[in-house]
Amino acid sequence: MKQLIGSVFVLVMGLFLWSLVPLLGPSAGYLSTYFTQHGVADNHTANLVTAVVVNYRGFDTLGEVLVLFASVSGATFVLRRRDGLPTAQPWPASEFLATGARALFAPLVVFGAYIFVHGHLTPGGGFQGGAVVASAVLMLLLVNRDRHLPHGLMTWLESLSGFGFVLTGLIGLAVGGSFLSNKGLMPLGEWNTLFSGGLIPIIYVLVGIKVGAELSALLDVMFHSTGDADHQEGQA
Amino acid sequence: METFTAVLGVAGGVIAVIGALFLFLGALGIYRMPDVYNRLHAGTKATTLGNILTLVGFGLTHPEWLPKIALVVLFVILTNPLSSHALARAAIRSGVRPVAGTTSDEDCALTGGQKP
Amino acid sequence: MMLAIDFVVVAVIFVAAVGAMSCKNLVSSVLLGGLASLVASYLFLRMGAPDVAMTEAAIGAALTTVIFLVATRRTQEVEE
Amino acid sequence: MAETLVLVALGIALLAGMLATVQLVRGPDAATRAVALDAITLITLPMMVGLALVVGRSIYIDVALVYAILSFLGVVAFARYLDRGI
Repeated sequence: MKQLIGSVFVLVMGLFLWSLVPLLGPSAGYLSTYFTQHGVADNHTANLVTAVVVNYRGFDTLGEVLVLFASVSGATFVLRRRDGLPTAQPWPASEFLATGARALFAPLVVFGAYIFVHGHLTPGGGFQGGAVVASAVLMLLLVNRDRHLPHGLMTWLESLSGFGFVLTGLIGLAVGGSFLSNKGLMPLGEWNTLFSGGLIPIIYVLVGIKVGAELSALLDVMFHSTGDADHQEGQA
Repeated sequence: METFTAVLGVAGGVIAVIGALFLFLGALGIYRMPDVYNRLHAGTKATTLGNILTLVGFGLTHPEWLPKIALVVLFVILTNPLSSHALARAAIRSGVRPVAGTTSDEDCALTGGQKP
Repeated sequence: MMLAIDFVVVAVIFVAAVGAMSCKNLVSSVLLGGLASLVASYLFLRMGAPDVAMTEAAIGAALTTVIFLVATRRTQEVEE
Repeated sequence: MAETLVLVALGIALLAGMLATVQLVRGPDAATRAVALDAITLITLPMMVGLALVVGRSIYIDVALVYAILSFLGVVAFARYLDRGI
């Protein structure tokens, strides 16, 4: 029954998606027209999405980062138990996979950093780059489950980058007149070069570091979580 | 120079079509083969070759994008053997038996199972 | 031609979603969900939203799949 | 000419993807499904690059690169799950 209801739901959603296919193309509203006409002139960013996410909707991005922080701390609070049951010893990975993972770790981190540093030029940005950095950490954890991340370093990175985000917003409030304002503090630079867009690249780098540290910490906690002793007794 | 670019584009298109045919053969092998190990054989080697050929062909049709596409190809060459190897090892360790008539005695000694 | 490809891709997402709903094996459900995410990433790219496509590939296909797999393994260990 | 050939290659890759999807849904065990997912990953990658060619925007190749990295990690994670490694 539950599967039937679910399948009907999926069917309705699929028909909806199907009807959307011929509409693939630009749509115009008041705000999207404004952003497409003024976004590049206001911020000098080649990737307009970044201008919208970090400048026009910068406060929302701060909220998203906070939501991610809250969910990761909740998961950590629930999953970290020192008195849990010991889990089964994992089978070791083959030498080939271990060597490959070690060789690919540094290129993946560099590529993630490339994505969030170039967030205002190419697609992607803080969230995507942070996810790629976290996937590099994931690769090490997949090969060897018992590897531990340096927790102090993660905490410092995460706190400092979050603090930097809010501080940038406050500086914008003092200099430009509104929170996260992009006017006045940094030169906007030349369009489509690395040093352009004013504060936007700085904020996206901070977001990238923060998201990467948070997702890595989440994966670390998930991989090292142990069985719940209370739950086991209750079931038995 | 212009004819050179045009010829390069047509050659790239032909290479891409050949690569796409390899992709199709790999998928056909996955569809038709009897068990996991045979499917790995068809589905990883043929699709890797097809992938590389298709990407290089696409790159030749737009030579100015070739460095970026070469990066993708390099990444595929580096990572795909790893994932195929991990999948084969996982299939053996999770206890999937090879189909009858495809194993030798040495294979059985490797997997620790009897000859089916 | 591209429109025909779009329709087939939507059909693949549909098949993967129904398969993920109706599959008895939990791990296969996770895999089918991962397939739906991967193909949805192509569809977002086709709609002209590379940022969304990148997010879908990063979060939907890799991290969510891995978190589901780890959670499945941990619950199995407790049940055993 | 070259554009037509690119479209033909995309069509053949799409057929391959459909076959692999059928096997992924049909597959008797989880390992078969993982092999099919690996193949679909390798088929979708040229489709993304071909889309970049057809639309004419080179930045789509960045998305293809991220896609290659992360889908590879997904397949390895699945293999390690079957391997009892995670």
